[in-house]
Amino acid sequence: MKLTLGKIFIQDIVFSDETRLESGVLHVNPAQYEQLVLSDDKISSVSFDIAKPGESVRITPVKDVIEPRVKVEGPGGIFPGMVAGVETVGSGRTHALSGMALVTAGPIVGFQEGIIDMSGPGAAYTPFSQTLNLVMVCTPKDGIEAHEYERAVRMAGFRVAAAIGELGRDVEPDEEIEYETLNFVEDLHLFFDLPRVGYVQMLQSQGLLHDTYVYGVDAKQILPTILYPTESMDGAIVSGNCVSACDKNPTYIHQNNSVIADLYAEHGKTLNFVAHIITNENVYLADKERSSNQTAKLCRMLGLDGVIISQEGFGNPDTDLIMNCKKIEAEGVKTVIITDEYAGRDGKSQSLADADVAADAVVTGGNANQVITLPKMDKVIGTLDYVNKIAGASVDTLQEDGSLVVELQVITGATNETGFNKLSAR
Amino acid sequence: MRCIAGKQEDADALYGPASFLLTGPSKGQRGGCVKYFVLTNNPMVCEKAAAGADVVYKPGSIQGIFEEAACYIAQGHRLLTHPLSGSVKPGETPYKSMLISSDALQNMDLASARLISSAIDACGKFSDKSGSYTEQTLRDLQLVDVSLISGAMDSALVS
Amino acid sequence: MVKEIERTGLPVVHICTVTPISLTVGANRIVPAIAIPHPLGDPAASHEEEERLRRSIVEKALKALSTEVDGQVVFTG
Amino acid sequence: MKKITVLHYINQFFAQIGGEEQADHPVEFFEGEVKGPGLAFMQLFGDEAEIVGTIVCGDSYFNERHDETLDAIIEFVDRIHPDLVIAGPAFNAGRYGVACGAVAAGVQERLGIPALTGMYVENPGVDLYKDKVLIVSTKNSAAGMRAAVKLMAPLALKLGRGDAIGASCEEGYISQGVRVNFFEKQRGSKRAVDMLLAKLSGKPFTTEYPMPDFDRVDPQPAVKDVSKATIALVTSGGIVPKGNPDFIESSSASHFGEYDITGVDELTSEGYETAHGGYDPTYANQDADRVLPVDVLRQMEREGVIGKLHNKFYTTVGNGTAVASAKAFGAEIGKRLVGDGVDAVILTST
Repeated sequence: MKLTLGKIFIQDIVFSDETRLESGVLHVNPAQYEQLVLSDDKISSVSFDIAKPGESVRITPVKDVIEPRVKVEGPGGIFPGMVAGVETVGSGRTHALSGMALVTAGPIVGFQEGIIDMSGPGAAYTPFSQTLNLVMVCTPKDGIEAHEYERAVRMAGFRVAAAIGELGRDVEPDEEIEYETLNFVEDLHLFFDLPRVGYVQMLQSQGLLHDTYVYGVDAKQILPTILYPTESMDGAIVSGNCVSACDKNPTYIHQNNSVIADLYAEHGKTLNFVAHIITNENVYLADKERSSNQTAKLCRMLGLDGVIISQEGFGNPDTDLIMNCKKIEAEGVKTVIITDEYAGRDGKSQSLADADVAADAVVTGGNANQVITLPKMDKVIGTLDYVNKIAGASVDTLQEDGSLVVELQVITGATNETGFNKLSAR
Repeated sequence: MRCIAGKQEDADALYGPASFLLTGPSKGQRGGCVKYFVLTNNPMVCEKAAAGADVVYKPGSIQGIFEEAACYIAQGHRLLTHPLSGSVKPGETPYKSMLISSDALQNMDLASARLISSAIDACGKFSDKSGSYTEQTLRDLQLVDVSLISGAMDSALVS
Repeated sequence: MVKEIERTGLPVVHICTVTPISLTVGANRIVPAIAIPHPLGDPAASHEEEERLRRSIVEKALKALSTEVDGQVVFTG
Repeated sequence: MKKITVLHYINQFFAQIGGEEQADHPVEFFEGEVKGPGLAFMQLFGDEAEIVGTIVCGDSYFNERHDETLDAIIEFVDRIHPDLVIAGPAFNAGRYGVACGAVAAGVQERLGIPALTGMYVENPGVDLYKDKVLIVSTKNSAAGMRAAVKLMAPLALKLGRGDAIGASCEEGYISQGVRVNFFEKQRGSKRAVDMLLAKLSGKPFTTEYPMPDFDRVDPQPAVKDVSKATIALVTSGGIVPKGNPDFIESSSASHFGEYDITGVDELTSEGYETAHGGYDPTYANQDADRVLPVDVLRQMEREGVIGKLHNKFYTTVGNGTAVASAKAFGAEIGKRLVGDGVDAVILTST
């Protein structure tokens, strides 16, 4: 399966009465997209705003971050099973409006979280302070139940992102990258002398506000399975996850998975990147045993020599991560696991809720309990009402001078567990 | 704990915790009918629990629920769900529900002991914010907890 | 300390409160204690009751020492 | 900008007094003098800091008169009251490393003056003091002096100024088990790919989060017949004869106690107490049998349920005690019990 990913570098976003994409500048007529959002009767109002790197702007609470993309050639469309049909994606040509993101904001439930600061000390801890953000703030109709409203905002985000992506359909990309994965027989002959490497990605899958969807299927219900690494580039995996801002994977991260990108960079040179294995992190312990048994089986079936395992979330998935690591190593397949840590504000607590000596190769995205002071921002997109209730924010979070004393936990993507950032800990 | 033949759609009743279980010989944790009770401090679980469901309601903090669970584990009961379920952290949400095996083995289940101990430890890592919530927010948090535990009950049907 | 004593060739039973630390300290035979300040006693109980309680814990400890184990086992029975 | 004032602790060798033959050289205080490696520090301090005095002490002298020598040093440091104390570097010299750790920890805990030392990672001083003081990781011999001073000097200036200290791998000190965030040059996924390639090809790699230590010990076979077995009691609950004759510390115990209970049928409040500083002692002081069940085991001995209650019990305080010390105590206690023909051990902890 071969995919050409064309990146169209977005230089600026401006509101104007006519939506168009011209020499890297995205002109957006918000009215055009408001209809797209309000077509779902569960959303009562939507407003659009723009936040640029370096501005004194805070976006909160953040629900999801999505990169507008369009499938130019090849089967299926972006966000299969959600917006597009269920054809298998991951081949042909896809264009991405790179350097920008659609950020869905506004509370789903009363304790929502997720902060993106476009400047100041907080900007260093989120990848989304470096993107031009078109922010979509929704408010629910009264009496709408949280489950239904979460779904409404999630789907609205994908519809708008796909629509904006269309603007890039006929634009010549500034950069093109070609990704190719052969089937197991072909790559065995071609790369017989290279170690066979896989990526085991654990997807958050516990319930309301904690779900991930694969081709529209709730990850809670899947048995671990195998994807071509290019399928996630077309939005095969999307986030319905709104909690634990620092280590949940927004859809943007699924679309731009850095483990997949860095494995492809070595593909055919120092390793043979064979497959993208996905599994889940259910609450029920017997489900964890079943899923980790299956991932270990898949690693053996594919004849892998080594895998990178990434997790998503806090506490519960630590047990799946350790089970996956232990069982895969027991198959003689070497592992490296990527996680973040909750070592307490003083850094002295045990970082993970589970542990095993088999996990001897760990990459960490940092301690999510680290305390940080975020200065007052001139402008807030969304609302500050919930700031005090954000995970990691102690009751005296909002200071008199308007600054926030919070933990990294509340910053979207701060301690990402797919290795997307450079933050670490020792 | 009543154990009655149940149908999948009963279990699918949105947020009605499954009080019906497939009958069948109980082969321990895997397969067959896993008899369990729900330990919770979430009032909504009681409201939505179908008649006959075995719910032990113990109002109080999450740490209190963990310590209560630890007592059951010390008597040989097994945890069926992860105590740190849900990325909504202790202190951020005041609610926690857990499934615990009704049967008690002679020796304590070490995995359950390890999980409940690290869960009690984890409580120390987070400051308690639940005091500043509105009634509606508390209902939202209760709903999230019910969603997490009813998902686990669905799994318990087929485990 | 528990492991080092066992390493010298002596079977050891560890009477302690079951916590992640006691589990990771890794004694192979563990008997849960009553509480940290009085692992083998209960000040609230009468003297006879307390001695009966202490005896039951020591009996569990002796049972643990005379039971073959192949890994970490917590004796509650 | 006021110069940072530093006091430097070194042993007889680095003060050019002599080698092992001068190891019992008594502690000496040289105000206003810079000796040995102090000169190398001064070069790197430039005009930001200066060594205002040197403390010299023989390694044997220090370790054999630990408490009073440390008190004398603390008193001197208190009088001079520098901004910072540097001890060593001690490289792989065991007694020197332990002395450096003790001086640095003592100055920090009792005077609140920041302290820094340096030694080789396998120096016994590391395990005893790494979670109390900053220990820079040095080579295993004095040949590594230049590199050690190059690492210690900037860290010393940071400590002297009260600046924030980065993560262990950034600043070159031995990890204290405290997780500190910092920004790597490469993103996590790239580091994971490189780590996997190294692990696959058998090359060395460094995990970014070492799992808690789980070194398993295989279980000993069960006691065949308890009614014929000699059972010994050991506790980390700190039960000691009244008055704590061997001064077992209430936390970070540096030794254990061995006490004879021949003819003792139960532990009375007149005879025994707890030295443990980590829990409410009232219940143990009222009746030490609640921690060390001598009364029940004596009964069982009389009833023939057990062969014999060993006449000696061993005790220490498991409160903040360094892992290395606890391991050492266990090994020594086990050796003595095996030597006395004991068959099994009941270990109680609080």
